Amino acid sequence: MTPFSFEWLWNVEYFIFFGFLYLALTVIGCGLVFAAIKTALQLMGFMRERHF
Amino acid sequence: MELNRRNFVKLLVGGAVGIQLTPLPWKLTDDIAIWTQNWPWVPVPPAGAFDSVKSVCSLCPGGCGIAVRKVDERAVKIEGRTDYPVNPGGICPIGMGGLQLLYDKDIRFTRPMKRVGPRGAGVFQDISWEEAIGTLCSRISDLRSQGKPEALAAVDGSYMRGSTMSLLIERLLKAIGSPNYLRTPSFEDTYQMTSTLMTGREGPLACDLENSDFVLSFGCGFLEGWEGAGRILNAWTILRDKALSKKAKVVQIESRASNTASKADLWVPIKPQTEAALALGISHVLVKEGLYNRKFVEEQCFGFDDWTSSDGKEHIGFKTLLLKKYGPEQVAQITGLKPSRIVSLAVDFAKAKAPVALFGKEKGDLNGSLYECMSIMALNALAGKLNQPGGILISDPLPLGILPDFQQDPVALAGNSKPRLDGAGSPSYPFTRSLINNFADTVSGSGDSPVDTLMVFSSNPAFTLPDGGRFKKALEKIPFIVSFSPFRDETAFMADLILPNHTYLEKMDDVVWPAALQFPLYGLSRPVVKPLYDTRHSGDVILQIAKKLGNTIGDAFPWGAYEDVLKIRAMGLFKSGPGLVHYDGKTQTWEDLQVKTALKPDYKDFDELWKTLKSNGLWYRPQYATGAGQDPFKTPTGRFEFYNSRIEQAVSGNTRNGSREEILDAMGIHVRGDEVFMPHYEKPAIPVKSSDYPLQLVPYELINLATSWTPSPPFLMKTLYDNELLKDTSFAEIHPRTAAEYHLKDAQRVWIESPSGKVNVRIALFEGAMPGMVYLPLGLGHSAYDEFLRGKGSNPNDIIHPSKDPLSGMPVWWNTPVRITKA
Amino acid sequence: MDSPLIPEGVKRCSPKVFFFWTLPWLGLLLWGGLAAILCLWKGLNQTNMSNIFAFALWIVFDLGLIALGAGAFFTGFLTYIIGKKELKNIINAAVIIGFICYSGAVAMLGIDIGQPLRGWFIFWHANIHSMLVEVSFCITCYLGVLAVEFIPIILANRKLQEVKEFRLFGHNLHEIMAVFAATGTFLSFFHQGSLGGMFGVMYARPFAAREGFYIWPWTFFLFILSAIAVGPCFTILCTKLTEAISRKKLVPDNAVQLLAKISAWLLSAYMILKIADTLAWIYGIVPQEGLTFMDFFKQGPYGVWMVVVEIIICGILPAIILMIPNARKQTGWLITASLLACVGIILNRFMFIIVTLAIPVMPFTRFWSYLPTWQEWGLSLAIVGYGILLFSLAYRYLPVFPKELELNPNLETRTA
Amino acid sequence: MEEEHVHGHRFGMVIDLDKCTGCGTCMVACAAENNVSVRPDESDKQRSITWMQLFKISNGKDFPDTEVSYFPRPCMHCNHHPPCVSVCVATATKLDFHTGIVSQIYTRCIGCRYCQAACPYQARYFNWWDGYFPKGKGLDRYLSPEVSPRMRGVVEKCTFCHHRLMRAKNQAYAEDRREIEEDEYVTACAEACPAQAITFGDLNNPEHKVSQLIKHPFAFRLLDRLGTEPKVYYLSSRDWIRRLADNFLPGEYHPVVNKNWMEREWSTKPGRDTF
Repeated sequence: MTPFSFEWLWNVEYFIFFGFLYLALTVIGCGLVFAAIKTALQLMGFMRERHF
Repeated sequence: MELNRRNFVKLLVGGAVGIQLTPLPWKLTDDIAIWTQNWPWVPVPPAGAFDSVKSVCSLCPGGCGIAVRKVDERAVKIEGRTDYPVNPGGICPIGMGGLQLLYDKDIRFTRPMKRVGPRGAGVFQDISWEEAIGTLCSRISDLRSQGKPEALAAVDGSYMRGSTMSLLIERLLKAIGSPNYLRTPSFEDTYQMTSTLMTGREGPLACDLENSDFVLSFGCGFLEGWEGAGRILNAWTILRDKALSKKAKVVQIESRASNTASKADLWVPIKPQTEAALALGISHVLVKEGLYNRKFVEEQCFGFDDWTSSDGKEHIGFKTLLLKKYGPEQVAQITGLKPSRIVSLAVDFAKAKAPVALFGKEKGDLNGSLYECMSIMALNALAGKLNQPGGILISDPLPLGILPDFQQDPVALAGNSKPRLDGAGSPSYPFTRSLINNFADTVSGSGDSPVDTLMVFSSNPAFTLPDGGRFKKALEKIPFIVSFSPFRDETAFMADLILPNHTYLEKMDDVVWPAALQFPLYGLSRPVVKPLYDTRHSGDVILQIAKKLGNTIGDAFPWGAYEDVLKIRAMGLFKSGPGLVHYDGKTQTWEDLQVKTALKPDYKDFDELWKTLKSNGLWYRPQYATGAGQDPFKTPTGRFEFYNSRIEQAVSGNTRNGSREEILDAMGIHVRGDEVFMPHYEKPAIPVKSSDYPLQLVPYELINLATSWTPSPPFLMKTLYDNELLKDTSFAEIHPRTAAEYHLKDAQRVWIESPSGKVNVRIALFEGAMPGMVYLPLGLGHSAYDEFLRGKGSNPNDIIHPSKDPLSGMPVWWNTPVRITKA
Repeated sequence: MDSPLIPEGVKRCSPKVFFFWTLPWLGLLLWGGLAAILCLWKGLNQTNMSNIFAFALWIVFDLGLIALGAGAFFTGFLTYIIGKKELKNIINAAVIIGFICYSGAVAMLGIDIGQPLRGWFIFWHANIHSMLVEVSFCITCYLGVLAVEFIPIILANRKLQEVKEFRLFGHNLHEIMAVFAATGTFLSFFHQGSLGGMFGVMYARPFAAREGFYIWPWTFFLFILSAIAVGPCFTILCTKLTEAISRKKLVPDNAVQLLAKISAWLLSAYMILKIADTLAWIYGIVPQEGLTFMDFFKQGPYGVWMVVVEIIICGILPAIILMIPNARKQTGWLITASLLACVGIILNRFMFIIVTLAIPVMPFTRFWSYLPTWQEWGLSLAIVGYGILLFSLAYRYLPVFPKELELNPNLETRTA
Repeated sequence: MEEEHVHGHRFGMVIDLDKCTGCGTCMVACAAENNVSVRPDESDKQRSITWMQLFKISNGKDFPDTEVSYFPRPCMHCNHHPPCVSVCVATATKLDFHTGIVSQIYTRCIGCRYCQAACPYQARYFNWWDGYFPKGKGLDRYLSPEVSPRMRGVVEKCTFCHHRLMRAKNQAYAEDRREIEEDEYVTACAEACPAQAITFGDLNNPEHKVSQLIKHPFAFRLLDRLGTEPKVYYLSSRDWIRRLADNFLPGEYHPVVNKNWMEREWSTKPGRDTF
């Protein structure tokens, strides 16, 4: 899973597989962080919240 | 801020999130995984120094060389020896699993015990060796003081007659004054009678399979463990190699498609118990077509042609008998074969350079039929293949040292002069040395048991005897039973006193001439590990008993330890001429039968022989040194006897006890006239089939299941198929058509019922079973030992309804009428 | 008494009735819990799985659940990526169903492996050539995504809305839902496929083995297609069921009809490819390995009928029904068709798992039969109970169906 | 990775079915050598562990033409893309390219059993229970320290007695040799077989008996057509046995007819058919 587990190989298969995996994880992570930060900012009033 | 619900929740959530940011959860996950990799309840075998100890396996008469791999003091694996002339590297599954017999504590006795529970329950209480031996000795002294030492009896199951243990047991009885020394029947007994009667030589069965090019096997289970797998399976492989290049053939005569039958080059299915007829039928063809060995028959045989005895009485010869009664058609009638097949067999047999006709039922753990054995022996003689390459080798027993004679006191003399309880050696069974089945009948037949104390050595007759449970009944009547068995077996469970022997891996003992081996060999097992528990070598125990009894008995056993006795025996070998105590693993010990080359012993003096024998477990005189024993036959006529003068003497020598008719009936012989004294076919005593019992039970043996007195190592249960044993039920093999007749489906539960009892089994449909027969495997159905064997399957011996084999009087276990009823 | 939690203005049954309604499902959970504990404590000898049936009931359930749960990502995909606005009215239900299916599946897998405590080795010591690894990775990630998609729905609860932080956070998450939908679609695409791949790549099992494209056997694509074709059917079924039980209309027809229409097309496409694949297999791979199609059904209870049922009755038939507008407009037909489609896909998974393993490959080995133990049934049914429970709770306390109010005005006014 | 090919040694086995007597010594030897525990009920064949398993086969003919025989089945140690290796999720089983041995790491296995599903030879066994070693019974006293006993919940299988290879290598190194002799590394089953039906050696080494035996016209492999390239070969002169080793469409099976060879030495089936 990481270069630290010993069956890790520096070959193209690993790059593709884990490339996609970590990409997906990053996207999810960023999404959450974005939402969180935005919420925080709105709470602190730095950012206007649209009323709905 | 005050701790209200809201903050509390916040705290929890915050904490939960916070912990995720610490290494804690990750560390825990890892630790838990590591824990699963080192579960405390998964054993970790301790490491240590590796070592390999050479010894000899004594679990069967095969006498294979074994090398036990050890880690420090633990034995961890049994392997076959490549430097042992019996088995080049291989051993059988039972021997391979031997360590479980050593280490599985629940199947062993770990110390002397006395019975506290009811008989058969196996509830015992620890006692000291002193008390154990004391109890037995006082019992014996009492018998002697009451003047009935013959009320002491012993059952001995050691495989080789003439093994040192057997000698001591018999000697002890003799010194005490009881003739009632009994042995569990084995095929060796039948063969020795045959050999003694026809050739006058008492050596064990020795056959030169490896050099044979046509093996005509009358039901020998070569691949079922006949005479020990180690050597036989190797010989089999040699025969296979020859077979591929058309240099050898194996013909298996048997009613069921056993492994041997399937793997043989030809399977000849005949009705069970008609082997004698087939052998004689083949002989008929040899004689009729003049294919027999004229020279040998004329020069070295007696009673082939018609002859006139000194009293001027006309006698018919074997030839006439054959021609008159055993023509192919007649034999075809009996055996159910095509006449043409009988002829072709005869022709093949005659054409072969080194043919051999072999006897021995299944493994040879149980006796055979005397006249049948004689008929097959006669076939070998007709072909002139006795003491020829690939043939049966007539020999004398191993030249082991003889134990010095000893004084018997009056009590002993009186006791020994009493008749044996089993009638062996009596006019009715003149040639049989022991008839344990008669013994059982006598005991259970008479009001209160004529036997007061019974000692049981390395045998489990309550399980292994094919007698429909008769011996078990006898045991119930015998007041006091002493078991020397190392195992918690059925017979031991009936015993009142347990004096446990070491297991075969913990003691030094001898293997006298491995079964059917061509050349003389003396194996000596050694303690592979120090005895695990408070057990004692029965040999030593006998010496201690003798000492305790004292007087003439004590004097009869002047030795300090069992090993001293073995040494005396070995001395005999040393004196008998040159021999070897090493084997290089390369030279074929069985080659060059013809050329007798001088042998240079590989030891200087007796001490070296004895030292090496103890460490290397081996003394032998290879075939090329023995040559084919050329000395003449030792019968009264000095020839190979088709017409047997000894039987003749036995019958006529005893006319005073009634008319010849009565005598012959008493002997169980149905034919009359000269035929009595010649190999012939005897019709089954009890009808094979009747309206009540329309089917015929034929027990069979599996090489991967111990059928003798030792338990099967649990490993073997892995090798059984689930149509041999399923959960706790074993299977009866029957032909699909027979099953259809009785509307039985595969795996259906049924009762197999004989006049002696019934067993519950499942049906296994098998095309290779002879229609009308029911085949049950021996070796299952134990009520003793531990969870691996107890209550697993049924024991055919419980329902076998034995008749007496003509002349020998031994049990006929291969033919029991049965019926099947749905359960 | 729990009225403050219930969404504004909608009617829900009394707490008492709701309590009794949950009892049977709680019972199932209890049963499953017991089974799970036994399996974890004593080991898998509690099941009737064996060296022959290495995969059994649980795996069938897993694959079934994951296939049916595909409605979530696909509806999400249609809603947020393609922009089918009308589906906004059903997306919540789809997401919750998806979440139930996936969480259930993952939980079962956790019990199904012999060393649950080492389960994470799949990730840490991943063998990327194993389809099952791809599956595991994608399922776990996608379960995360589903959770994220579920959060705003939970936060939409009346009581939680009062908390400003939650309201805002939920709202913000909802705004970028497209991102998650996209990721989810990507992940689902791969694990649905890999599930098919798992069996296609077993080249030594003639019954499952399939040719393929690059590293992916055709089953890879067939499983995706079948999943997205049947997933929506399952979503429809669930909503229809809820409507039936709650005795009110919850989703506007146009949404349901759109889903039905789409899966009609997909199902037809799937059927064509499936048939092609089956033929290619029968006339390509099977004979190559010295077998005929019929050889597979020589022993045991399985037969060609299964293939027929799967393809014709549970494949082509529902496809046709859903294809005909007038047919799918009638609830009866719609439900029948959806039901058939769902049965079909489960039958398909069953054959790839159980039948594949039951058929001996070595000519001299025999056919073994398999029946699950109560432990196996317990755990499987527990997932059903868990699903119903969670969905009921969601329906009761969350605004799962945005249009519920306006679809049942009169009803609501009566119980304000 | 699968593209890589086995170089160096390629240990394999040849089992002569004419010689095999079905005695089961190989099974016992294997269990004893590799610390396989025996359960009180071993008749549950779907769950009992037998790395080396004897399959009993019959020619199906009616009495008196019936014939039975046996297929001893260790792990085939497939040489090309072993079905079990590529599917293993946790990289717990590997094909060693220096020995050709397919290994199994018990402490790595998570027990997902995908490998069992993928293996057509039923050569892989799952530990449905913990090993059967009741306290004080002594069954653990003969365990060999060379093979670690397995815990519940993992898959195990024949390893060609890999520890014996290690043993031989250590011996060789101790004696300052780089290579081991043919007879130095033999599996427990091959060593134990009383009929010498099993031959073991390096298929890459033309000197070794195995690499000569596999050229024999009677040599064949189990399910050869699947393309798993087993390193376990069988020899049989019996046609019906060879036919049972793989699946054949009508007319596909060709009995061994290598006339010249046979005229020189062999018959299609020895003995039995010549009567």
